[in-house]
This record gives sequence, C-alpha cells and structure tokens, in this order.
Amino acid sequence: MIDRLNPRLLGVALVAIALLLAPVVFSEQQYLLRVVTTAAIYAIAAYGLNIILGLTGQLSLAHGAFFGVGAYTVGLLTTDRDWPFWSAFLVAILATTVLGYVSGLIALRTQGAYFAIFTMALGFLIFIVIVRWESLTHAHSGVSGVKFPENIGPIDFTEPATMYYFVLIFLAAAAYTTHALLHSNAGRSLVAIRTSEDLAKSIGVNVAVSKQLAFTASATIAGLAGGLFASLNGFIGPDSAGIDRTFEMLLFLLIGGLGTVMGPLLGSLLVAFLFEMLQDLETYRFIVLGPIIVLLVIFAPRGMIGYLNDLVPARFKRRATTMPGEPATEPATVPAGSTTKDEVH
Amino acid sequence: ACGGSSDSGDGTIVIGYSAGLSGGAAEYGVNVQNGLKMAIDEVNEEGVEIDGKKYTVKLESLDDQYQPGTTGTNVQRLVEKEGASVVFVPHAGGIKAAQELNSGRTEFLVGAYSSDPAILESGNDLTVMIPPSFDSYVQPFIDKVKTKENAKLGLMATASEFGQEWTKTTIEKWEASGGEVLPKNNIDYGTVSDFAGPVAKTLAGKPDVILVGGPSQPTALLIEEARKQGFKGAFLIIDQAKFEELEEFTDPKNLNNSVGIMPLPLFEGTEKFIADYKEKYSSEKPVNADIALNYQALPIFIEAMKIAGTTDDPKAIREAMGEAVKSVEGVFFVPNKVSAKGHLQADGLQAAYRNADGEYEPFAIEQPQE
Amino acid sequence: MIKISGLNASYEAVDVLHGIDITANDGELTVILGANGSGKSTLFKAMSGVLRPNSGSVEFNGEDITRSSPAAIVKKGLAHCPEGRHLFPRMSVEKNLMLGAYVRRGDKSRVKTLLERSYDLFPVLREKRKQAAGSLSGGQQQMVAIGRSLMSDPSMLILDEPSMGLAPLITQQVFETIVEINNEGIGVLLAEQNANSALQIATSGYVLAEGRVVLSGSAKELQNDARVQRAYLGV
Amino acid sequence: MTLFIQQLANGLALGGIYCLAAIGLTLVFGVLGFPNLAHGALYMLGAYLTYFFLTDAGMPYVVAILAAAAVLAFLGVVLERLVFHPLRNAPHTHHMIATVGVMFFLVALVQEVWGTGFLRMQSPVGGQVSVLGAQVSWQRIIIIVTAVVVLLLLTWFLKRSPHGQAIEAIEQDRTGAALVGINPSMVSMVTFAVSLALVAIAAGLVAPINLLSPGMGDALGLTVFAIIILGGLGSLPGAIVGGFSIAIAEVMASTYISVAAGEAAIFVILIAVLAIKPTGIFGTVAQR
Amino acid sequence: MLLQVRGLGKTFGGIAAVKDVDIDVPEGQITAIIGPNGAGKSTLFNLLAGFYTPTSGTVTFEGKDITGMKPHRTVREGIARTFQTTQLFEDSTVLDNVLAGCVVRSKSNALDAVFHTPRHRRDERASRAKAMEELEFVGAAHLCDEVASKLPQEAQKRVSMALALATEPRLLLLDEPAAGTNDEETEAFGDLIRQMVSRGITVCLVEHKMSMVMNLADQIVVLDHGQRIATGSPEQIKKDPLVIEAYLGANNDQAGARS
Ligand SMILES: Nc1ncnc2c1ncn2[C@@H]1O[C@H](COP(=O)(O)OP(=O)(O)OP(=O)(O)O)[C@@H](O)[C@H]1O
Ligand SMILES: Nc1ncnc2c1ncn2[C@@H]1O[C@H](COP(=O)(O)OP(=O)(O)OP(=O)(O)O)[C@@H](O)[C@H]1O
Ligand SMILES: [Mg+2]
Ligand SMILES: [Mg+2]
Repeated sequence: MIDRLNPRLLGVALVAIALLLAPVVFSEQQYLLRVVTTAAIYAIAAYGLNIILGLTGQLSLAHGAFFGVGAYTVGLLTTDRDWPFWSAFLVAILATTVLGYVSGLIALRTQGAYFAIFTMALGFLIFIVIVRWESLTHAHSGVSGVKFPENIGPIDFTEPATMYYFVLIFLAAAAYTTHALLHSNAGRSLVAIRTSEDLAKSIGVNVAVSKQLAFTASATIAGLAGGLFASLNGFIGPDSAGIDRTFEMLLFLLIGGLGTVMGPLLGSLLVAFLFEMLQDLETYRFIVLGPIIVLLVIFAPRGMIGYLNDLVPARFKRRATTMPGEPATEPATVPAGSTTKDEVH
Repeated sequence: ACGGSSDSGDGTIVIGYSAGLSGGAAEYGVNVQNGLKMAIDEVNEEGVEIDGKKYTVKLESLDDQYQPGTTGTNVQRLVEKEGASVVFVPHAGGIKAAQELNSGRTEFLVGAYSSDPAILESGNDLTVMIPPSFDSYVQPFIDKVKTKENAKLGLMATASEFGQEWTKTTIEKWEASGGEVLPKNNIDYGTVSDFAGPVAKTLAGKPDVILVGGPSQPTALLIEEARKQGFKGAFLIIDQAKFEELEEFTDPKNLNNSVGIMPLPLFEGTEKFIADYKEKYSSEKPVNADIALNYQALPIFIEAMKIAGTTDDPKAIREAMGEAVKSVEGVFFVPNKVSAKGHLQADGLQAAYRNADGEYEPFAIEQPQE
Repeated sequence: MIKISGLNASYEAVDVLHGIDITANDGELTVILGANGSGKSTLFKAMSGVLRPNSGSVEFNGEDITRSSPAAIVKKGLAHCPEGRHLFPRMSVEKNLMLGAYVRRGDKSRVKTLLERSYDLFPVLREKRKQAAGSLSGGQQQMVAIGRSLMSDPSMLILDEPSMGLAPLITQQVFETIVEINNEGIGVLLAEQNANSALQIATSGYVLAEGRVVLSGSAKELQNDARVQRAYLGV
Repeated sequence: MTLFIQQLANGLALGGIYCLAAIGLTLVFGVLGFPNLAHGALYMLGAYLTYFFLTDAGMPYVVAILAAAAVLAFLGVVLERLVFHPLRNAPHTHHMIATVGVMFFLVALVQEVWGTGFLRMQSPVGGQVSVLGAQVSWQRIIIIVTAVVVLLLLTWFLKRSPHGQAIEAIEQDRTGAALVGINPSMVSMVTFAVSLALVAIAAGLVAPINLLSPGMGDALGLTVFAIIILGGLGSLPGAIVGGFSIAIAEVMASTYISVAAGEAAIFVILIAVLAIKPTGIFGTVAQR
Repeated sequence: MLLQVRGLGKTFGGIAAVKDVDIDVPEGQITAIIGPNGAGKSTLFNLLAGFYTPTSGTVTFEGKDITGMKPHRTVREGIARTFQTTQLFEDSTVLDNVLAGCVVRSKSNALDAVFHTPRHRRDERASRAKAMEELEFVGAAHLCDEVASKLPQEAQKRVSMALALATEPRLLLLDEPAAGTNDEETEAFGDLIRQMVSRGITVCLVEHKMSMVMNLADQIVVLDHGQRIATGSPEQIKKDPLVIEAYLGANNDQAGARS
C-alpha cells in the first residue's frame, strides 16, 4: 500500500543511511562524530518536547531541567555511588518519569502562557537545587568521571562509534514511536487536544489524563537523553540543566518542524552543524545566528519538514494526510469562532 | 581563526584555547587569550625550530561560554581538526571536561589556568596547572587580617565553584585559628541585581572580616556597598579579584584595610611587560596576573616541545616540561620546577595588604612543595 | 454608494472570486444571494479590506478603497458585520459595543444615543451589558455583532447573514430594523440565506455562483425569476 | 529590628527595579500574546545606550535616559515591522523563538560595540538618607518612586485611553479589532515603542546601582516573567503587587533563611500561586 | 425512555441559565428543543453532555444516572453532540477529523501502535472504514482529503456530524445544524437527520428554523428563561399562545421560510 516512489520515504531512507554511515565518514574527524552524537542526544530530547508541545500543544520550559535531572542521576550514581551505568541509567529514566508525573499534576492545571512560565519556574527550582545542594550535587564543581556504559560482551562503549550507534538506537526508537503515535489513537487524541480541547472532549478524549501522560512521557524521554549525555561527556555541570538547554531544544524542534516525525532529528542536526560552522566566526556568530533564527521562523514557519512537505507532489499527500505538518495553534483557549487566520492589513 | 593549514615547508604548531569569549564574564577569557597571543607573537619572532624544522605557532580559540559540555566539544575539535596537542582552558569546569577527554578518549596536554588545586587531585597526568594554587594564600591572608582571637568572619564570596572552594578552605583555617564564622552568604555576583540586601544581612552579623571576591568589578561594587552601610572591618579578597582592577571601579579608599594578591605593577620587572601589553593592545585597562601568568606559561610548553623534539606527543612534551621551565624567563613568579602532579611552581610569590593609608604592604607567600 | 468592478480574490492558492461587478447605491438595500461557498463572505471581506483582493477595484463614494486598511474604510463610513462575529470574547458586552464606535469616539453624545439604539433593538443586551461577550448565547452574540456594526454610525452597512442563529421573533425585528436604518438613508448590503424575507425588503439583488455574478436585477425581477424561485424560494 | 527595616527598604528598592523592568514586558504581552524573551536583552541595551549618552556623549543624566528611551522606542517600531508583524498570525511559540533570535543578536551586538567587560555608570544623584536607622541611597528612592508613579500613570492610561482598549481588542480578536476601525499595525507599533522606551528608562535608573555587562539582562528577564505571571498577564496592578511582593519575599528569605531560599523564593511563590489560582492573582480566564 | 431529565438547573454567577427542567426523550424519536435566544438550550446540551456540571437535578440515560459525568465518559455512554458554532480540527484533513471520532470506540492503545500489534492494525483498518462510511453517510466522502478550515460552512457542518456519528452514539445532540444554510440545504439536513433516526439513533435538536423543526420533530420542548414553558407535538406547539408570544411571533411562517 506504500508507494515506492514516495519522496517522504525516500527522504527518511536517505537520512537513515546518512546517520548509519556517519562514523565511517567522520573516521578522520572524530570530533565531528562527537558533534553528531551530541546532536543525536539533543534530538532524542527534542522528540520528548515534540510530544508535549508538537502534538499536545503545551509549551513546557522545564524540559531542559528534566534533561539535567537525567544527566545528574546517571552522573552522581556512577561516580559517588559507583553504580554501573546500566542500573544508573534505568534509575535516571524512572526518576524523571516520576518527577514529570508529579509536576504534571500541578502544572497542567494551568494553560497557555501560564503553563509555559509555570514550567519555566519549575525548571529554575530544579536548577537552583542542583547549584545549591552542594553536598549532593557538588554544585558548580559538577560531576566528573561519569562512567561509560559497561561492555556487553565484545561491545566496547568507550569506542566513539559504538557510543554513537548506542545513541542512534534510542534516536531511531524515539522517531519511530513518534511516527507510531501520530498514526495511533493516542496520537490522534493528543492532536485533538492541541487544536481544540472542547472538541476533543466532545469525542470522548480524556483531556486531563492524555495531557498528563504526554507530559510524563516527554519528561521520561528528556531524562533518558540526559543520562546518555552525562555518559558521553564524562563531565556534567549545572549548565546541563539550565533554561538554555530548553531554548536550544525548542529551537531544534521549531526549525525541524513541530509535531512532525523527522522534524526534531533534522532540526537538531542542522542547528548543531550551524553552531559548529559558525564557531569560526567566534563572537560574531550570534550576530549571524540571531537573524537566521528569525528568518527561519518567518519564512519556514512549519519548519524544514513543513517546507519539504510543500515540495512533495500532491499525489503523495493522501498517505501523508495523517501526518499533521501544521504546528500547534495558540495555546490559550479562546471561545470558538473568535480565532482567525484572515489577512489583516 | 579558521583551518589548521600549514604553510610552505614550515610546519605550524597549533595551540588550542577554549573559554568564554562571548556573553557574561567574557572579559576574563579575552584577557587570558591576549596574554597567550602576545607570548605566541614573541615566540614566533625568535623563531621556533624543532629538530631542524621551522615552525610558526598559532593560537586557535573557540568560545564555550564557560559551559563544560561545549568545552569538551571544542577541545576535541581543536585537537582533532586543528591538530593542537596543547589546549589552554581557563575555567575549572572546562578543565575537568577536558580531563575526561584526555584520560582515554583522545590525547593532548591541558594548560589548566585555575588556582583550584582540585584540578590536580584527579591525578590526570596530562594536565599542567599554571597559577599558584589558591590554598597557599588562605593562611597568610588570615594572619594579616585576623586581629583578635575570636574574630568573626562574614562570607560573601561569589557563588561560583571557585568562590565556594575558597570559602570552604577559608572557613576551615579560620575556625582552626579559633575564629568564629557567620552563616554562608555567597551570592552569585553575575545575577544579583542589587547588593544592598545581601550586604545588610552580612553586616547584621557584626563581622570583623568579610571574605569577598569574584570578578573584580562586582567585587568592587560589593565592597563599596559594605563601606556605605558602615563596615569598618577588613576585607579578605580571593585571588580572582585584583586590586588594580578594583581601584578602577570604586573609590580606592573603600579598599583600605583589605588583603589580596599583589597588584602586578608592584612586582619587580613587570613594568616593561605591562607597557608592552598596553601598547600592543592599545588598552587602558589594568594589566593583571591572569594575563602575565599565561603569557609566561606558553613559552614553557614550546620549549618543552623543542626539548622533546616533538610537536604532537603530549606525553613527551609533558615529560620535557620539568626541563623546559629552567630555561624560560618570564615576568614575575617565574616557574622553576614542575611538580609531579603537573603544577608550575616558583618562589617569591607575594601578596599585599592595603593599609589604612591606602599603601600596599607586600608580604611573602610560601609555596607548598608538592 | 459602493462600486465593485472586476474583483478577483483568493485564499492562498484557492481562487474564490472571479471578476465580480456589483453596485450598491446609498439608501438602497442590495441583497446578495448564493449557495454555500459561492463567495458572499469573501466578497464582503474584500470590500471591508479584511482580505486583500488580487485585482479589480472597490470604489466607495467615488473613492478607491481597494487597498485601504479596514480601519480607514470604517472611518469612511463603511461598516461590516462579519460572518463568525469576531467579537472580543473576554470584554463585556458594553465594551464590545463601545469599541464599535471606536472611529466615532470623539462625539460622546452621539455614541451615547447609538448605544441606546443597540440596547433598544436588543433589550436582552442591556441586561447582560456587564457580562463577557464570550459567555453569551450564540444568538445574543450575533446581536452584539449587529449592534457593534451599527455603533460606527455608517453610511453603508454590510451584513453577512445577520439572522444566523436568531430566534424567529428577533429575526423579524432585525429585518424591520434593517428596513428602518435603510429608510434613514443608510445603504445596506445584505447576504442572507433566508432569500424570501431578504427579497421582500430588498431594492435590488445579485446572485453569486462559484464566485461569479450569474444574475442581477431589481428585487421584483429576481423574485419572479424562475431560476431564483427554484433555487432559493423553494417554489 | 533595624535589620528588618533595612531589608524592607532594600526589598522595596528591588521591587521598584522589578516593577520598572516588568512594565514594558506586560505591555508587549498585550499585543504579542506571549512574553518577549528578548526583554532582558533590550533592558541591557537600554542601559548601554544610557551609558553611551551619559559618558561618551556627555549629556546630563536625565537627558541621556530620555535619549536612550527614544532610540529604543525606534527600535521597538523596527522590531514590530520586521519581526512581529510578519508573525502576527503565527502561533505564540513562533514569537517566542523569534524573540530568542533577537536576544542572541542584541547581546552579541552590544558585545561587539562596548566589549565584553563590565562598565560602571555613575549617577549624579549620590548620597543616602537614613530612614528609621536604615540606610537608603537616593538613587533607590528615585527608583521606587518612579516605579510607582509610572505604573499608576500607565494603569490609568490603559483603563481610560482608547489605546488601552485597542491593545486588549487586538489581543482578543485581530480581525474584529480591524473591523471596528482599530489599526492593529499602528497600535502594535505604538505599544512596542512605548514599552521599549519604558524598558530603557528602567535600565537607565537601575544601571547606576549595578554594573553594565552584556549578560546583565539575563537574570532580570526571567524574574520579570515570573512577576507578570504572578500578577496575571497583561495586568499592571498585578505587576506592581507581583514586583514588590516578590522582591520583599526574596530579600527576606535570603536574610532570615538562606541565600538559596532567596533565589528560590520567587519561583516557589509563583508555583504556589499558580497551583492555587492557575491564572495568577489578578488574571481571569475566558468562559466558554 | 432513553433519557430522563429531572429538575435540572444551572446557574452562572447567581443567574439561572437553566432552571428546574424536566424532559423525557423517547428512544428512536426526534425531540426538538426550541426557545428564544438565551433560553438555555445550549446550556442544557452542555449539561447533558457533561460540559457543565448541573447545580441541581438529575440526568438519567438508559436508566443509568449520568448527572455531572465528564464529557469523555458521557461519550462512552453513547451521547454525542455538535457545537452551535461548528467546531472541527481546522488544520487536519476531513478524514483525520472523523478518524479522531473513532478513537473512543477502538481498543488499541499507544503501546499497540508502537509495537504495531495485530489489534492495532485491525483497529486502524476498522477506523478508516468507519470514518469513510460516516463521511459517505453525510455525503462528504469526496472531501476526505481537504483541509477542514478551508471548506464552506455547510460542508463543515456535515463533517462535524460525521465526526459526532463516528463515536457511535445512541443519542445525538444537534445544536442548530441548519443555521446559516438556505432552504434547500436545510431540507437536505432534515433528510439526513431522518436517516440517522432510521439507523436507530435518537436525536435531540436545537433549531430556530421552524420549517425544519415542525417537519422533523415528534416532540417539541419549549424553553424560555431557562424554564420549560411547553411540551407537545408540533401542532400543539404551533397553536400554544405562550410559545407564540415568547418565541414564534404572530406570523411564524414568515420567520422560518415556508417549505
Ligand atoms: N480561510 C479560507 N481558506 C481557504 N478557502 C476558504 C477560506 N474561507 C472560505 N474559503 C473557500 O472560499 C469559498 C467561498 O467561501 P465564502 O465563505 O465566501 O462563501 P459564502 O458564500 O460566504 O458561503 P456561506 O453561505 O457558507 O457563508 C468556499 O469554497 C470556501 O471553501
Ligand atoms: N459561561 C457562562 N457564563 C455566564 N452566563 C452564561 C454562560 N453561558 C451561558 N450563559 C447565559 O445563559 C443563558 C443561556 O445561554 P444558552 O447558550 O444556553 O442560550 P441558547 O438557548 O443556546 O440561546 P441561542 O438560541 O441564542 O443559542 C444566556 O443568557 C447566557 O448569557
Ligand atoms: Mg458566508
Ligand atoms: Mg445556543
């Protein structure tokens, strides 16, 4: 039933192949592999954000903090407690899940901008705890000597390529899950909530519960990504839990394409390389980057994916229809009929 | 700074540098960078020859905004793309991130500019610590300002890692010498919008001495505020803040009766360097120890390369450092040996007490022999 | 008087209006008929400047307003009561109405009388004047929308399906009011599904189909036109 | 006791700072429908401009502040035209990202022009008074007074003037606003101009009691979001109450509990308030 | 009785929008609810569907007390509703819109989707079939790939009905289905509603188009100021002086054009 020539699939295939070959391509430029691996980790986190923001339309600014909690859990457990990576990783995921669930209970009572700022505050509290609870987190000294995953048989994770593929597995999983979600009832409920909570209720969606699940899931994924991040870098400081992380991920997501399957991935890779390339401009880079961001938002409002979708010939759109390329509309719920897309001059 | 291209026949030695060059507190990163640049230009003038091959030294700088994660990426890029075998990092977080890399991940020598001894405790054998470790200052400083047995110490150093370490050590030694310590009141100099509140709180504890210090400029402001609110006691200023810079930002009178590291100009033989620097960068700003220490550290690494006869074997270079220090002259506190842990060491380090009349009274600082 | 010639309009890619020519005279009541999606609302949007036409021209009292902003157009005295109401949901009914007089705000006393007129026309709104417009019933919201468009004291009024969601009694009243203000010399452009009542009060009319004028003439002619009777009068 | 009074005074001053900084943000929120994340950067720019006019151009203090206000007002118009007007129909998340872009740009720009270092701006109004044993500098008193005055004037302006209603109208239904004769573009431009001018004034007044640095806006920016949220978005009385209460809470918490408590106070309060009243103290939600 | 409403009331800030209303909705019939603007019809629907919680009274559906039940539960119980101002998932296609309506009846969950279990595939196939079937039923199948917000009002109304039907309701609440449609289209909607009934769906209808109401309704309930002022067959209601006075007006056929 899937059209062989569908450019979407073609695109996905190309990206997949490119990612698989990365270590070979960058064998001379190990640091580029590091850049890709880091980007991939951020992409995973971005997939988490995609669930709560892209699908459900709730802008969570605590995402970076959840990422940090994941990172610190793995960091502290593998160093101070000397746990093996694997169990620490598992705990990190569980911890962020619980944290996400609990904070969701309160956060989701708010809406729109209030939700955004609420989660921002939450993120800050977490950050402050990390910076101030020295006896536990070593505050600004950070955590060094975070373990690599222990070898599984012959697989040696200190090998950059291995670590990369390890991350890639989670990335693929995240992308696939998003895809599956979008084509499933759960996904449809979320998208329904995004466009109109009332209408969603009227077709039997349990808005409260769905939001709660989405928020928790997004936190979990952020935590997972954080855990990987800690292990990859070996050292983590409080900055790994800062609001800047959230903004970066938001950036990746928007540039890639909100609520899309490939958006978070493409966005993260593109921006990561943009950052690297612009490094040569030293401090000038933000003078360039700033306007680039603005232009992207204005001229490719639905991200690269949205932009690419428009290039896809109509005959493929049919299968595509179940993939909302459109970004979330205003989070604030305004009474029906009072929103407009009309041109106003 | 782009591309590590080596020009006709002659080779290029790339020295890597990753620090905060943009955003908050970037000035410090830029200072250190200038120190290194200046040294490199001079080294190149003399000409570098390593077993028969001529080299030009080149500084590759990357901005990490003091974020360790970014430092990691930068360092790896500097080593693998630009081909640097020595990378200077002037902040503890970044240094630790770098140490994670050169213990197993890739090989390079860290030029670590942080006076926090912790960076050597990790036992990383490819790290060279450039400045004197701060804990050698603490006791002498206390001796200077702790006038009575049970004097009270107020704690207002910045909340950065470095400030915290200083605070910890000072508390220990202060209490050890029978003094009393008021509750911690470390504020983040970078983010606080008004010092009045925190200062008032500290003064309420009636301290005889206050531990202050972070970036020089906010420190100056804090000191001024404390004096405004009527604090007559002494300031114990951590080595991150420099008298010569503090003077620029507040009425020097406020600085009377405080102890800190000695202003660079007070060391013998620094006039020329200071003059050269000001001319080279046509800068009016005071020239401080951060600049000088890095300026004089760099040639040691180059010398070590010459001795080791290699530009790309970090281990060998590190080996040769002990030899190299001997044959390099510098500005002040010129290193004469490298400790086993990799600490550049020297004699004749001095700090200064600024007395009630605003005169600096230098005094010697013993270097612990590691 | 408003004169539209060769008007073309579209949403993104979709062309909706194709070379519309329409003239509505002052003091007359011109009705626009047409099936769903034939382009009535789009035409109105293009007139009031909410939607920028691709080509063609809109002339109001001899002035070309094709490229003018909606604000400028309202100031000139052309008011538009849009489909979908576009009220300010979190503002009180009274605030909504008062904002209707935004371009007349200088003349306090006049605004006062206009407000009273709206309240007399829809007494229920007087009861509810402190309530948030968004919390009104559908019909009550429609009343506010009509009232608001009258508040700008226009010389020409565009009404897009004013009877939508109104109870029969009120619908009658609204039609009566339309006649009243029309008699006061205010020109009215009316889009109405309820063709029968519309033609009964109209002077002349146009029939749109797929964005083209397929038929036009005096109300009488249209009422007696076989096609109209079949399509709209259910005869 | 004197400590308490001293800290109360300091709290009030800090509150003044927060309020002044918050005003502009609340206003822009009115038209943007979302907090402007570049606010901190604009505040920073305002401070540097004041510094420039005062020190380099040698203008008198007040004139310098007004000049800076003028420049920022102009910048506001430019931003509205170039960035936010094209985005007027886009979802709020896009505004946010756009403002992040603007933030990056401004910070980097200032750094290129004025360098990375700290700058100190001396205010002509020196000296201090002692109130019930507490030392309060005149600069701080000026800040408190200006904050309250400006806020009251603005509240009055928004309630009384058609412009205030126009802002509300645009935020609630842009098409509706256009249809009643409001010119959305004009109103947004004016609003941006006014609020950025206010930001500049705030910065000009606050700069002397702290240092100028490219990063000076970051910390403040986030506090300010918390404040306008606490007060209820777009509600000026809210901003006043929010600003002062948070500032005092912050100072008192760090005095009588710990510095960490001080830092956390604002966010704890915010979370507590939103948990109880999800729309802020003064905020309201639309009914169905 | 499919639905029994007893003493139902709802006040907003002290003002009663619905007051002490009793209604019996017999199975398989069309019950029309009419009344002046602001009489409380939509509020009543919101109460039945669980969007508002009643301040007094009870709602019994198929003998089960569903008073104050949340919407997502009432939908499972078998009550579906459309909104007065047509609501659709604007950015999604018509098909996706209706597919969303199928969610509530399908058993597969997120995990099924992730692991692509047979149940998931079965459900997906079923949902698509169901969605297309409903679109066929309302006569909007040909629009299935259009973006909802770009459709004309009338088409959007049809889609919104398909969306409601996709939840497989026993009772369907239609709030002004014919508003803003001309007489032809109104009739078409009338036929559509009849077909729904013949499918065994009970319909409650709020409408101001008397032509439609009088033709369709088996029973008419008249509300005014939140209270029930009359119940009966169209004939009775037409003649009821109270109703004429409060709602229809002297010459009612002039209001909702004759048919
Ligand atoms: N926002 C929009 N985007 C794209 N197409 C639109 C939009 N609004 C309307 N259309 C299309 O334009 C055509 C004309 O719509 P319009 O609303 O003007 O018709 P109308 O005569 O007012 O119909 P109705 O009687 O339902 O109001 C319709 O085919 C509709 O699908
Ligand atoms: N959320 C609310 N807050 C306050 N009052 C409300 C609210 N919702 C409805 N009302 C009031 O309750 C009354 C009934 O409203 P409702 O929408 O049920 O009327 P209706 O019968 O549907 O009228 P219409 O035929 O115009 O749709 C109205 O007077 C309305 O103002
Ligand atoms: Mg229309
Ligand atoms: Mg209703």
